[in-house]
Amino acid sequence: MKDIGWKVGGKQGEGIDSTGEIYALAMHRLGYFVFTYRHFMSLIKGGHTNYKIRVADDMVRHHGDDTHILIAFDQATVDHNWGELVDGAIVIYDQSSFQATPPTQANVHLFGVPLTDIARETGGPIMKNMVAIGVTAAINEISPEEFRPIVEDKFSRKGQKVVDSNMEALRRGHAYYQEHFQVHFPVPAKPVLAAGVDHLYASGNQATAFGALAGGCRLLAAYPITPATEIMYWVLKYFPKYGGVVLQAEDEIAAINMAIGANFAGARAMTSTSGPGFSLMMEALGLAGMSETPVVIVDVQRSGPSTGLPTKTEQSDLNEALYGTHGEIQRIVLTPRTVEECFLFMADAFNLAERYQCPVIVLSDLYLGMSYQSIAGFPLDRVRIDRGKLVADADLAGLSPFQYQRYDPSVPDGISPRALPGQPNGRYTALGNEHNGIGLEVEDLETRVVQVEKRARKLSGFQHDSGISVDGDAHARFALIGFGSTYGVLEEARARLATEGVIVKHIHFSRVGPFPAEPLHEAMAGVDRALVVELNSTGQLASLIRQHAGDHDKLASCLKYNGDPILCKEIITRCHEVFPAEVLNA
Amino acid sequence: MKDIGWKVGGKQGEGIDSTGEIYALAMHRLGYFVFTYRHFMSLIKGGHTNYKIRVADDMVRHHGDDTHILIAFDQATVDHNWGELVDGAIVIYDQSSFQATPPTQANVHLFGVPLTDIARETGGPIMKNMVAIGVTAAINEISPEEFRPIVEDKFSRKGQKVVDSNMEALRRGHAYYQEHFQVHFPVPAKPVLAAGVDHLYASGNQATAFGALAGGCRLLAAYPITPATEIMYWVLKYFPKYGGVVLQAEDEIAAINMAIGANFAGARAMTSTSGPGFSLMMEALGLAGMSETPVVIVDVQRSGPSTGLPTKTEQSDLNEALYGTHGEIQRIVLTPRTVEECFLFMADAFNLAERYQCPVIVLSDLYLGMSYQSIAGFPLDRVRIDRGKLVADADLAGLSPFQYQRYDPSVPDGISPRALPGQPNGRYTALGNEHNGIGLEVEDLETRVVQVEKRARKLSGFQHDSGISVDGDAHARFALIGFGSTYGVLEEARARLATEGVIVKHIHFSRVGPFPAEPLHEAMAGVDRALVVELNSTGQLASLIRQHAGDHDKLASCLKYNGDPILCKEIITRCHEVFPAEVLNA
Amino acid sequence: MITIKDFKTEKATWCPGCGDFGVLNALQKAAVNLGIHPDDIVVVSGIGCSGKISQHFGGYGFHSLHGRSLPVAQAVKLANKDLTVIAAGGDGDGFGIGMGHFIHAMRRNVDITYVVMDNHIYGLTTGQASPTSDVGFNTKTSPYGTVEAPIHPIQLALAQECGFVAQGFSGNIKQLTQLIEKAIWHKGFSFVNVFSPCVTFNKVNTYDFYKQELVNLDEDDTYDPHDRSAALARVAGRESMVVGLIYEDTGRPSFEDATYGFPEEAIAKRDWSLSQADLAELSATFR
Amino acid sequence: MITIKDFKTEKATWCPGCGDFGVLNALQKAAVNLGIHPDDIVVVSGIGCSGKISQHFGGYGFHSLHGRSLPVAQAVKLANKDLTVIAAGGDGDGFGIGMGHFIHAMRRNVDITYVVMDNHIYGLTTGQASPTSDVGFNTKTSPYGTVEAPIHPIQLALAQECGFVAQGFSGNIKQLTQLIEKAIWHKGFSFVNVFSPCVTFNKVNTYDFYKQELVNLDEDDTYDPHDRSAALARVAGRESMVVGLIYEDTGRPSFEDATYGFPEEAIAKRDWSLSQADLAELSATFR
Ligand SMILES: Cc1ncc(C[n+]2csc(CCOP(=O)(O)OP(=O)(O)O)c2C)c(N)n1
Ligand SMILES: Cc1ncc(C[n+]2csc(CCOP(=O)(O)OP(=O)(O)O)c2C)c(N)n1
Ligand code: SF4
Ligand code: SF4
Ligand SMILES: [Mg+2]
Ligand SMILES: [Mg+2]
Repeated sequence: MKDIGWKVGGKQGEGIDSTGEIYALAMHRLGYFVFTYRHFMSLIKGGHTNYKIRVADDMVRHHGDDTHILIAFDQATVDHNWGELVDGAIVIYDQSSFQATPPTQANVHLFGVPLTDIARETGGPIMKNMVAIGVTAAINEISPEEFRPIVEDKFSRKGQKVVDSNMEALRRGHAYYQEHFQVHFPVPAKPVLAAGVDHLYASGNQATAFGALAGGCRLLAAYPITPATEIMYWVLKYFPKYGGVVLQAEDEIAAINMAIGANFAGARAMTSTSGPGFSLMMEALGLAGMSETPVVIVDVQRSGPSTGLPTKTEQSDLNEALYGTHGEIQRIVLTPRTVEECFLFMADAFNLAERYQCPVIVLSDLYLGMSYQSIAGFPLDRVRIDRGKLVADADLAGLSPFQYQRYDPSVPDGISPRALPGQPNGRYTALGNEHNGIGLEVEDLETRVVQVEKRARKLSGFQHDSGISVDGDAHARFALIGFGSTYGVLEEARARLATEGVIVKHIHFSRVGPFPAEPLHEAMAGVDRALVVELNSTGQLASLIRQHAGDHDKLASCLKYNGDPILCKEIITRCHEVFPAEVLNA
Repeated sequence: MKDIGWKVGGKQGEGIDSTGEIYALAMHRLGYFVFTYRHFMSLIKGGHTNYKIRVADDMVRHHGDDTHILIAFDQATVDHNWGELVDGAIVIYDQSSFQATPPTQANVHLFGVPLTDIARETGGPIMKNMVAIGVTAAINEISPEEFRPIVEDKFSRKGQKVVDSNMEALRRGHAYYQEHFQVHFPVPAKPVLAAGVDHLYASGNQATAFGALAGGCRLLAAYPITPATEIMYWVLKYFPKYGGVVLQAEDEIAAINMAIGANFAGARAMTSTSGPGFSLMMEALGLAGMSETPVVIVDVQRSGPSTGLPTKTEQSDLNEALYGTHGEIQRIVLTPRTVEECFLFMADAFNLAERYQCPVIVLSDLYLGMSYQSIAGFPLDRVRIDRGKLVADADLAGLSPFQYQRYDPSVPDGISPRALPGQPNGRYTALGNEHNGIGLEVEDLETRVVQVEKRARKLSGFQHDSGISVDGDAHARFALIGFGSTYGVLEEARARLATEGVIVKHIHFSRVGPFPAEPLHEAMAGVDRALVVELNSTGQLASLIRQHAGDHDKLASCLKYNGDPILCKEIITRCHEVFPAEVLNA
Repeated sequence: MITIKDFKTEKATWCPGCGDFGVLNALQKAAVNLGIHPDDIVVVSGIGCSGKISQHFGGYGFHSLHGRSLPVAQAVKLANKDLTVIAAGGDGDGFGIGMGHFIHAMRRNVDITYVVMDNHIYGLTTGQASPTSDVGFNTKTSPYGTVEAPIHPIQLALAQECGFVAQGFSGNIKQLTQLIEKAIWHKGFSFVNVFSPCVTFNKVNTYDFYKQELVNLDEDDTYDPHDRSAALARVAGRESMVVGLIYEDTGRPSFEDATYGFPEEAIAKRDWSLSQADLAELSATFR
Repeated sequence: MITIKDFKTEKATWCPGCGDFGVLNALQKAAVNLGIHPDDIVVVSGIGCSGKISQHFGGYGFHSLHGRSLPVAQAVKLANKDLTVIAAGGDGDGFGIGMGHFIHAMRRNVDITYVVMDNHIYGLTTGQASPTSDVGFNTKTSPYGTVEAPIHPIQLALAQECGFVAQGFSGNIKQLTQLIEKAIWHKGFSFVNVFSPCVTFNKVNTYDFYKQELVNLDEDDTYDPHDRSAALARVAGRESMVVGLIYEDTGRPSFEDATYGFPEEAIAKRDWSLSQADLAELSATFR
């Protein structure tokens, strides 16, 4: 795999995002595999923002540790990103507005280009972004014309003139660089895609939304919140065509109760949110559990606690996902590892919710949710709709009213078939109170026990995929462990360690509830020491493993909690710290 | 210790509660130690209710397994309570309204007394309760006159006539029994109280409220919910005199945010609730954590999940108390074991909240909260007020505005002194966003890390009592473990096992967060096998111990989750099941 | 033919004389009169004595959370537009903890009916002040008398341009039945506030009290329930102590009618699976 | 003497031209005019662009949670009655997620001032429909135009008998300053809704739009801001497109004044410890 890291940075509101988008999409359309990461802040204008694009000749699942080309619209961009520049990196700064100074001595080419001045000549200062892309094209040794399709896509509805002036800005940037500088970072050779590979460009949030639609979801009730709102946008775009409804709720409490109501009525419905909203949903989560109503909740995690860092990533809602709400309910907590799994798990989340008649929480995060990347297609053919146990009209036909036992405790697997409102003879009351078989609240001791145990049985027979993946040498004495969005970077770390001669296995959770105890036990066989990598400050996954599996002494933690996604080299460094030399050199 | 178990039962709205109250209070005033447990339902009229009173000649912390005297106003009462009657028990049933039938054969005296008919003769059918107490007096071999002070207390504001007719009903019941029946259960000999012992009658909820007042709390914001509302009632009664304010909030979200606001402003403030309300507080819990605002939250647990069994007890909010809210905050979770500890821990909760500038959750439950009992006084002299680090006016005097670092990350213990609004030169903004020292939201990586670590340091130096108590033989190879309200019954079980020759130690958590790992480790030294007793269905405490301490193989669980408090014999039975015979006979 | 018998379940657990019996009765009668089959109607309630109505009504029910009947009910309707959906609950439930949802449900205008059993007290929790308790009312949580002004549900509904606003009384089941019928019939969100005495914990707002106080707008020929300003003035003047149809606006489109792409067929009745062709088409939008 | 300089903090992070600058400015000026020392005033805000006002104002601040400024603010005031307490936030914050608290704060009537920066949009989350967005408004979450009716904050406040109701405009800082002064001066809960344009995400409700649309009640001698019915009628007619003092009722006692035993001295300034004698007396009530 060959790759190159490109980044553009400046103030929010300066057009950094669209510059990044255009470059990324252009590279993707050229056939490369890209991975993007947007660094932004919780204010609308001002504040440092940057957009990192990794361009590779094979699939990458991480934005990469390094930057080869940095476009800087201000000195802050130079300062903030200096540390990640590779030896010999090129920094292009907007000479029209400032004179860049290197923060430390380094082998970096600091090239001033009058981006804004050139832009002014072609249509206005905002065009400086296109000039910068032109400069990039020159550095990458690609023709400006390669960008034309994207530019047309983006601007043709504003008229040919706008397209032309954008192309002109791009060409001028290209020309200026060609004229003044000799250093280049050519893009890798174009990859040849295998037949049948669908080379797509998607974010985790989009994949989540698409997966929901594919999985039969036709009602989304949500309240806007970064970084989850994009799920709403995608759904808003496509639901009308497929007969779905989007509710912008007055708050997250309404949102989850709406999703529960719609599921009760027989639709597949969901809500999507992030930490603060998720915390508000705790009471209703219990209602879904107690009333045995399916519901799917997506939590696109961000840095907490409280309002925290709304535009930064973290994996710190694991505990709440597993333990939030008073009392005890059955729940399923999925932690998709990739964009493709966002799609697939969402489609399946509705099956699990209906099959086990309980809430399914899908824990994504800002990094996975908002990073766009090239993938080799969605697993469309793996989408199935399985509605679980719905009582057949025929089974109700013979019954007199209120004979139907919605909460029949005698079913061996604990899963009693659901009737849907409108179904003849299926009348019952769903409720959050303890209840008897027909849905009347009761407070007698025996019924209580029988119903608690009925509900508990539902997940004791849980069947899905194994919940963890194991990559690398099955006999390795040393393991990297993670969950969710860190899959890509852990795989890179494993590969890089292998080049150092360090053999590790990589155990990754794609589900934390029900906890995949047995598969973990097998995976941990022969492992002397494991590094649990997670983006939080207390090591929630490590605690969970300790609780379920013991292994207290084998586990060490690699934690990151500054809001930035973890880098490959940070993991490697931590490995060198915590693993005994003899293991590393085994 | 000698004791006797008395119970009255019937339909809700029939006056069962006041009958129980009168009998309990009378026995208490006579100098006995009583423990009461009210079994009731979540509807206003109808439904079976009963009131159990245990009368003993020494302190008891449990309502007892057995019933010696049962007053039954309906057959349901006979059926429901038959199983707990001792050999030779007396059942008095209201012959005026039904003919009792024994559910099974047993050595029980089933005596019909025309309670309602006698009542009608003295003032009306509602008086049947007083007749029943008179009957009880006869069985107990106490003079009806012993009840006069209570009857006067209760009815004198309604006039002498009402007092007289109640006393008359009581006397008639007494006489009727004397005349017709010979069997007796005399109360034990009156205990002689040691000098200085204050023989008081209180519930956990009352003690909680009193403790809050003693601890300086002067603002309670709460929303009514069973079984926590009594805290509000007590506070409403006494706050006006001591300058406090009670807010009946529009919901629990408002309630906790109010408590946070008042604490920020420099008052000591709290909220009280039960499960459903507690779940609604999860977002604001994170705000208190992130903004480092002290706040005290009382969760009087009831049977969950969701609305669950609102009038039944459970210990199932442990997980939410420890792990609720997204992201990661510092919190303290106290689990008082007794009425006295409800008082003391509440008083101290405000100290801890201010000292560590974080939320303190006090986990009580319906059983501890609503059961009235005799105690030997509150530890009044142990009440201290320690406001933690408040910045002195003098320290602010030299500063210019916005120089004061509310969130100064450089303090070694992580606890930076608070300024209170109105204090000259102390201006800052408290907030749930990540922030810098002066309380401005920031998103830069270094500040984030520094602040996360600042907050984490606060509890790493946590100091309070040990968090667990250890009773019994220090060298026992076998342990009973519990938390909170089960302390009394576990002590009884330990004592009873001792009479069987089984030596156990009883380890009891009075705090679960910060987890008392070190004391537990010491307590577990030499223990081969431990039974973790808790009132929930998943063994939350056991999981917590596994997570922190390992000991996976040593632990077995004794779980109860039908809504009733656990009985001593249930624990003993489970001990016999799970402990290897050689341990039991060691 | 559907008769009231088709709705009968086991006896309701309310205290004898509770106003909620009247509401239950009127609701069942309204359904019968409108010819609604009990299998096709859903009552979604919150928590409170009033909340038990979903179990007692005899149709499908959802006894949800305290204050959350409206979000649940709106979604039930949107998921299956062929159902008749009633949200119901108490004054604490709807105007205390549920106030935000109430106001927003009026904005949203989903075609459901909301019936509040307003007894000016928290019944199930045995007698605390409710948001509609009058100033000075003594309860367990207001031993010195409430100091907060009561919520004015009718005025709020008018202020927020709710399309159907009515008020009834448990003591007049005939009128209440008619009001509920009209409310169900109304397209869009309809609101019926009912004075439903709590005989156990509220000794002030009794049947007798209401019989004396209430003015019946339905009997007033001069009253025009289509003039919002007039309604506001009339109601504000009488401190909302009126019963009858207070306001109806038949012109406002429901959420369902106004929403672009709202499915013709009830969502719950559709087959949701997408063909591989559809999936491929969607997938192609990611190129 | 206190001057505006005493309130100055680092530059606010709003977009250039944002209406919230005007609100901040007016709030600071009002405080200066009333002679309030910055150490004695607390601004409690929710989350949103508007919510940043607590950091920018220059007094004590609490930047709380989305929708929760009012519960926090009321308690700050009750805990220390010597402070001037302002709650502030956006239209989403106050009329969306915070609606329940808004209505209940009006009932409770604690002596604080609530300023809403109403830009008809969710600003901080980059442009979704807000509860006050007009029908048909296109946003990221309403690509086909909003279908929900907008919240009518002024009408709701009048319906709920809020004791002080005013509306201002960021484009008229002078009037806004006066309104805020009066609101702070008012004893009890006071509400000032401010049209505060979001120049980045709302291209409809702009400065120009408001300059054209708004009618200034303060300049209308025939308008009597003490007649609630008249206010309701006037406001309903103009769809609340008015600015000025809309209604004031000086007769209603504040929560603090109405509450039995409300402490004379600010709670936060008292010594809370009880003597052993007091404790013993309380303890004796348990005998
Ligand atoms: C979140 C939550 N808070 C509090 C409660 C306790 N609770 C149950 S019913 C109720 C109030 C009942 O009053 P209302 O809604 O007026 O109904 P009513 O019983 O008078 O019909 C309360 C506070 C609860 N179940 N859930
Ligand atoms: C519980 C919760 N839900 C959602 C959010 C995300 N959020 C932050 S600000 C905001 C809305 C902002 O709109 P508004 O209140 O009108 O303020 P403005 O930015 O327009 O001033 C939202 C939805 C949040 N912070 N917390
Ligand atoms: S307590 Fe009141 S509201 Fe509840 S059932 Fe009894 S009468 Fe009805
Ligand atoms: S986005 Fe709008 S509301 Fe937010 S700061 Fe910019 S102009 Fe103001
Ligand atoms: Mg009520
Ligand atoms: Mg706004």
